Amino acid sequence: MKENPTVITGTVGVDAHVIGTKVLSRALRDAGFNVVELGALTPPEEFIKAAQETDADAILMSSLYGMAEIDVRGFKEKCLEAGLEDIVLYIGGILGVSRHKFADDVAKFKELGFDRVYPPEADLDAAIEDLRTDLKAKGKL
Amino acid sequence: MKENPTVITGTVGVDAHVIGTKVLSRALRDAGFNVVELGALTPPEEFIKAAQETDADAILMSSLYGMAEIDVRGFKEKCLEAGLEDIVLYIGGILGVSRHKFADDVAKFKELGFDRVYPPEADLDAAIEDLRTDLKAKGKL
Amino acid sequence: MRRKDIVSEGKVKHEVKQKRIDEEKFMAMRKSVLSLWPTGKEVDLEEAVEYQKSMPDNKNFCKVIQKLREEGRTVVFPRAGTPLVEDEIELVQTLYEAGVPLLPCTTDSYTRHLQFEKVEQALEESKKSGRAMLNGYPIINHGVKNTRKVVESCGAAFNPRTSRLSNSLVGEIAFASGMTAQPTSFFPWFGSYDKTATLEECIGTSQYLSRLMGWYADQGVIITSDLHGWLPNGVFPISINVATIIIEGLVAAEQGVKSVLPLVECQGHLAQDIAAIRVTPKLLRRYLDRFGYNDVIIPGTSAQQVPLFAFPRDRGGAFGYVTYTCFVGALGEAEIVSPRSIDEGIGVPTKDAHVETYKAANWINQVVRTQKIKMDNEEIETESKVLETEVTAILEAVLKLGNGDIVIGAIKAVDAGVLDSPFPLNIHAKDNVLGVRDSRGACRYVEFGSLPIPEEIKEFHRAKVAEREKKENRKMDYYAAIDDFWAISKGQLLGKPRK
Amino acid sequence: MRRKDIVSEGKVKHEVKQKRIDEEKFMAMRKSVLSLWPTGKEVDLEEAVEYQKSMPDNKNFCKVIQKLREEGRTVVFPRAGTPLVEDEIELVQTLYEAGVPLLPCTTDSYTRHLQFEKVEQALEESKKSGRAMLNGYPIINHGVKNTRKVVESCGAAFNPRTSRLSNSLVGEIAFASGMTAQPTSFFPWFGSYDKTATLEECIGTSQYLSRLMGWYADQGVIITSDLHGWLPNGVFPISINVATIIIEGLVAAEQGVKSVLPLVECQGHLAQDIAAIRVTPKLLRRYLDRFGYNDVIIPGTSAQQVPLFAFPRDRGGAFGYVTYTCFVGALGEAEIVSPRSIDEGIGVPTKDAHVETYKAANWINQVVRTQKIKMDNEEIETESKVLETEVTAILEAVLKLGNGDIVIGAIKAVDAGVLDSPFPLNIHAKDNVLGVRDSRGACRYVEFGSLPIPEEIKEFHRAKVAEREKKENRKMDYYAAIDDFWAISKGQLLGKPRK
Ligand code: B12
Ligand code: B12
Repeated sequence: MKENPTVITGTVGVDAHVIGTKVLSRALRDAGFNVVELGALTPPEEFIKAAQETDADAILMSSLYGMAEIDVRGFKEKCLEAGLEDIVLYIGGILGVSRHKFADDVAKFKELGFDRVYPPEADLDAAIEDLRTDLKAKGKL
Repeated sequence: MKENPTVITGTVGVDAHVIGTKVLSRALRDAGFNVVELGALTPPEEFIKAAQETDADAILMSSLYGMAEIDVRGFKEKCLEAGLEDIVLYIGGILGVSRHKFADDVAKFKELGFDRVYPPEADLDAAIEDLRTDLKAKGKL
Repeated sequence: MRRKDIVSEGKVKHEVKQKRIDEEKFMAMRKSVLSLWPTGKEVDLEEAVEYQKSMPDNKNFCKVIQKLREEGRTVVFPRAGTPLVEDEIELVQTLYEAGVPLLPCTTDSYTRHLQFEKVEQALEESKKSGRAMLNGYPIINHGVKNTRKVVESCGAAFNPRTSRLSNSLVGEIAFASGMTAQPTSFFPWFGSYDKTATLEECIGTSQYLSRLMGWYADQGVIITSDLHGWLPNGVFPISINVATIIIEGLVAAEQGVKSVLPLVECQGHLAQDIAAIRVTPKLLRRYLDRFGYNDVIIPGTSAQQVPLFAFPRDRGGAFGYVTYTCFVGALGEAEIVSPRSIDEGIGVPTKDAHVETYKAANWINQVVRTQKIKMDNEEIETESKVLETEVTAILEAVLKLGNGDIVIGAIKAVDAGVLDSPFPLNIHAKDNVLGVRDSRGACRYVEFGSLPIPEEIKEFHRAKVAEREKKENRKMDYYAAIDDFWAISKGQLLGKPRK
Repeated sequence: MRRKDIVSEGKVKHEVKQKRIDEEKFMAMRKSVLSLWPTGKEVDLEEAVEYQKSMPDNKNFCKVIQKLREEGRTVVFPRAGTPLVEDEIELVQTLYEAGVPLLPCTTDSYTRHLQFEKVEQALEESKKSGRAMLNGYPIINHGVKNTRKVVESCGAAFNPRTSRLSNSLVGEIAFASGMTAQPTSFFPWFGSYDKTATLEECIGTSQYLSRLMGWYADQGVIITSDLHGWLPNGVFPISINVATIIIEGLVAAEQGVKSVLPLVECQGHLAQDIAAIRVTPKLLRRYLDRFGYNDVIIPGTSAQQVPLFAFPRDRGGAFGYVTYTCFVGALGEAEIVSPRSIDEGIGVPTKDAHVETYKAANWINQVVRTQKIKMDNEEIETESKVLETEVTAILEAVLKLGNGDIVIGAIKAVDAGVLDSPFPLNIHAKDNVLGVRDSRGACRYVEFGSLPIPEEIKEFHRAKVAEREKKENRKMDYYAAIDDFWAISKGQLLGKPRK
């Protein structure tokens, strides 16, 4: 049980859309989290490395360029291999190409091992509430 | 066989959209037709009366307000009753309510006895050519 | 088929001139009007006044517009109406929540033709089938009690829209139900909707509603009349429209109306449209004052996009035209813009088309008004002067014909072609005039008919038209006018000659 | 994953400063670049010059813009590219016929990462499946012969868009294929696309392409460089963007580029945007002349709507934003407007979304430019002066840092935060600055960081910000900046505080 849980943020793969993850990081910091901000263009492996090094409690990944699915295939498995079986995994942004239903994104990324999936323009306060809930459930807060 | 065939124009029923039928009438007049211009808001019966009185060769009806189908139900039959079995019947304008396929209008109004059906923004020169063709075919030109 | 015998103001007639209908006569007329359908009995003027007075400012059309002016905002005035009371409530609540503080109540076609039994049937069918079987809200059949539920269901102020035939009874029910505006315009009926009625008949119908508004005003309840004027069918300088708006305003004022809202038709030329948005209320004020109607309020101005022209049938072009009109209205600082929906060129708009249109419109209105942009240039000044001169000349000619009586003058002016507009539907209009655009897209006269336009202004028009003739090396005539008429729907201001 | 080792200009390096790369060095660099993929062999500079010279004026980007300026027209510059040659031909023909005389050739993501084998596979799959398996036109794999077919298939002039990595080889193939423009901008790479590259590396890459354009120019073939500058991520005064555009222009000119097109980012405030559209080419001209690049042409200006802000996700709002941008661009008399598609906030646009967007844009462009509207008011004048003063101060500071060498100056300025912009992606940027809107929606500085803005101008910004703080009774800080960032997508110019 920690007072200031550690969370990792960044956009995955070769996604350069950095604004959202910057805003999210600041909001998390304002809310008292210890934020490791990897920024844009972060390879999936770097998320895992950073999580290991900092003993992180959650990863909040962003992706806007529509190719997240390819970027995070096998990510959950790699987390498990790396001993991060307990880590909370969130992803948010624009998760598909062209007009599509957000519900499909949710199904797809839950299948890929993410605990929660957020749409564009997601309410960050609500997301941080979710995070607190999930961390409490895991005895991490 | 006539040199200047007589044609009847007007919008049918309680349709007040007069501009199209005015433009059409002028184009017909410019093309050498003898035009009996009934204007807007013309009951179907008046078309028939005018055709009888002037021994007309064609009726070119307009309708924009979407309710033409109701206005012209039984019109062809009434023409036959009135001895106008040979008269050429055209209709044009916006023939249905809301977004719909023009092809459906064509089918519907042909079924109702019209020889030709024209979409909004119809090319009047082409329509007048059609009219000449049809009148020739009937030996009226 | 001719319905000239059924007059909406009932069987009792009054003399049509610029004079207030006297109380006794008016009450006799009212009795006749209210007897047209049983719900007429629900109207109790004294009680209605109390009801109106109990309502907050946001229910009063005039006060809402005054507040918009104060706040420097522009809002959309949509068109909407659906048959069942519950559905109508849902509709107005949705629109109100989408940021629309002024709402129409559009009646259905049967109501417009006084076919109340047919309405009853259609209402039954609508209930059973769950589908709207009427194209509007049948306010007369629903009556006062039901309609008050609609009015009370949201924070908007209401303004019903209907036909000449039903105008008087719709007004009676609407005002008793808490609605606070309605058009008293007679020129649109004459120019665009009624083929055989004379202007005198149209004015007669209109005076009833104005008198009714006047009666409410006498008791301290301000009901607003919106003034449309003679709608230009196609490209045509706006002076006849503005002059007839002012005539309608004077006629309404004489009957005791205390709030008038001019509706200015935007034709696509920014300088002319902004000039019209500014000059119309200014001249309306001047003429109201001149005839002693100093206490009549002009709460604001509405920039309209009545379908003067064929509308773009492609969605991109439609959004271009809609947003452009809003842009001009907002730059002109009109309190209201009334664009058509993006489905205008297609057919009756779907709900989605409505919503998308108002969202685009509001985007523009908000973003532009926030900036408080100052729009002044030479062209706006010139167009304002030309418009002011033309409108004044026309109104003075009309007043002269009527020997100072604007109603008599207007009736004679139409007969003389002193008031005239192209492509009229009415058989009594002269139809001797025509307009085209000049090479920068401003609307100019090419055929003046008998319009009393001063000679130097005629020269101005001729020079502008000649300029375009030279540039395009063709005559600006009827055919050019038709080309211009189609231009907006093709994404152009200037028509291209047909091959 | 890090691709810093693969540089698009090949393995041969040059010294990065404001000095023309010498011929011998350049030819060595070219050899290395062209060897990246077999189609490099198709490039024969002498033959390419002959080919370019054989083409009519409408194929030359610079000449087309000059003609647009002469005619007083504004056109849309779209984004488009599809993998197969035949499909690309169909696409460009469709767009050209829709009235677009300037066309992009957007490359796919594999090309952008130099993954040419993957392109080959994807092309095979595209042919078999009949579906586009790449998100753009792989110009390098198709090579010169195929791409000439595309260029020759319609009357438009072409301008390819790609990434930093692929920039040099794409330019080689494009110009040899008859394309006549390409961005040489290095600040967007630094500010928005490349996380770890230094500005020096970005300039180095860019100089290759400029030198190549210069080589063509020496032989009499004018190829245009479009200048983007450091894109503001969010609400931020435009002076850094304009200053960096001018820096890019000077760097291009030194390498021999003879035609530069400034791309001005419109942020939604009419007076500021029109000021920027006017001031940018004026100052660019001044600085080009000052350094002796008098023969460099500025054929026109492009008004951009790069996605600075989150875009409205509803179709109505999206059309509002798109048409508004066109309106401002056309009022500012820019020759080109580049709005995003209405699907911008949703995902990659469908073909319909593209077409509808350009139709709406063209509607506005045509209708506005026909009118030759004069836009002048006090605010435009003030904003122009403020912008001019700021840009001049920034550029002088940069030149000072570089001891007159603009390249050295720019590199030092970034390190010193003399050039800075909010929310940068690159780790070398300072990120010490912030902007918000004032109460009328103009973009103002709230955190100046180390920007060399003159004190009296700082006061001007502070006063404007204070005005809004007072009006809204809240601090204009990071949170207010974020509220403003979202505003446009909600149909507002000013952000509302989150509850
Ligand atoms: C700004 C922008 C850019 C800027 C980016 C600047 C920068 N370095 O950040 C520039 C111009 C550089 C750019 C480039 C490109 N872009 Co871009 N861009 C945008 C734009 C307009 C806004 C993105 C943005 O900043 N939004 C605002 C931020 C604050 O929101 P956000 O990131 O969504 O984050 C919020 C929430 O989603 C949430 N959130 C985000 N992540 C997470 C995670 C968790 C766990 C939680 C709880 C919440 C959360 O919190 C944030 C705050 O509320 C969007 C379209 C749009 N949405 O309007 C296109 C868009 C994302 N771009 C797109 C594309 C295609 C590109 C390019 C490939 C274009 C090109 N061919 O050049 C390149 C890609 C470069 C690359 N390698 O990635 C596409 C993506 C298509 C798709 N998904 O199908 C979009 C949708 C535009 C479009 N319709 O085509 N772009
Ligand atoms: C101008 C206009 C008006 C003006 C009419 C002025 C007048 N008196 O003429 C006013 C403002 C009065 C008006 C009123 C109304 N209108 Co209106 N109006 C229009 C508008 C914008 C343009 C019509 C027009 O003049 N087009 C230009 C002319 C030249 O074209 P045209 O008539 O189509 O004719 C051309 C061709 O079609 C062809 N043609 C026509 N007929 C024929 C016949 C033959 C044989 C041939 C060969 C060719 C041919 O030749 C012409 C020249 O090329 C249209 C929308 C649009 N299309 O853009 C709506 C529209 C027609 N109106 C509509 C409606 C609903 C109304 C009202 C009911 C609205 C109301 N609630 O008040 C009233 C109806 C009044 C009534 N009783 O009819 C709807 C009809 C809906 C539908 N069909 O589903 C439309 C489509 C708008 C909409 N989307 O809602 N309207």
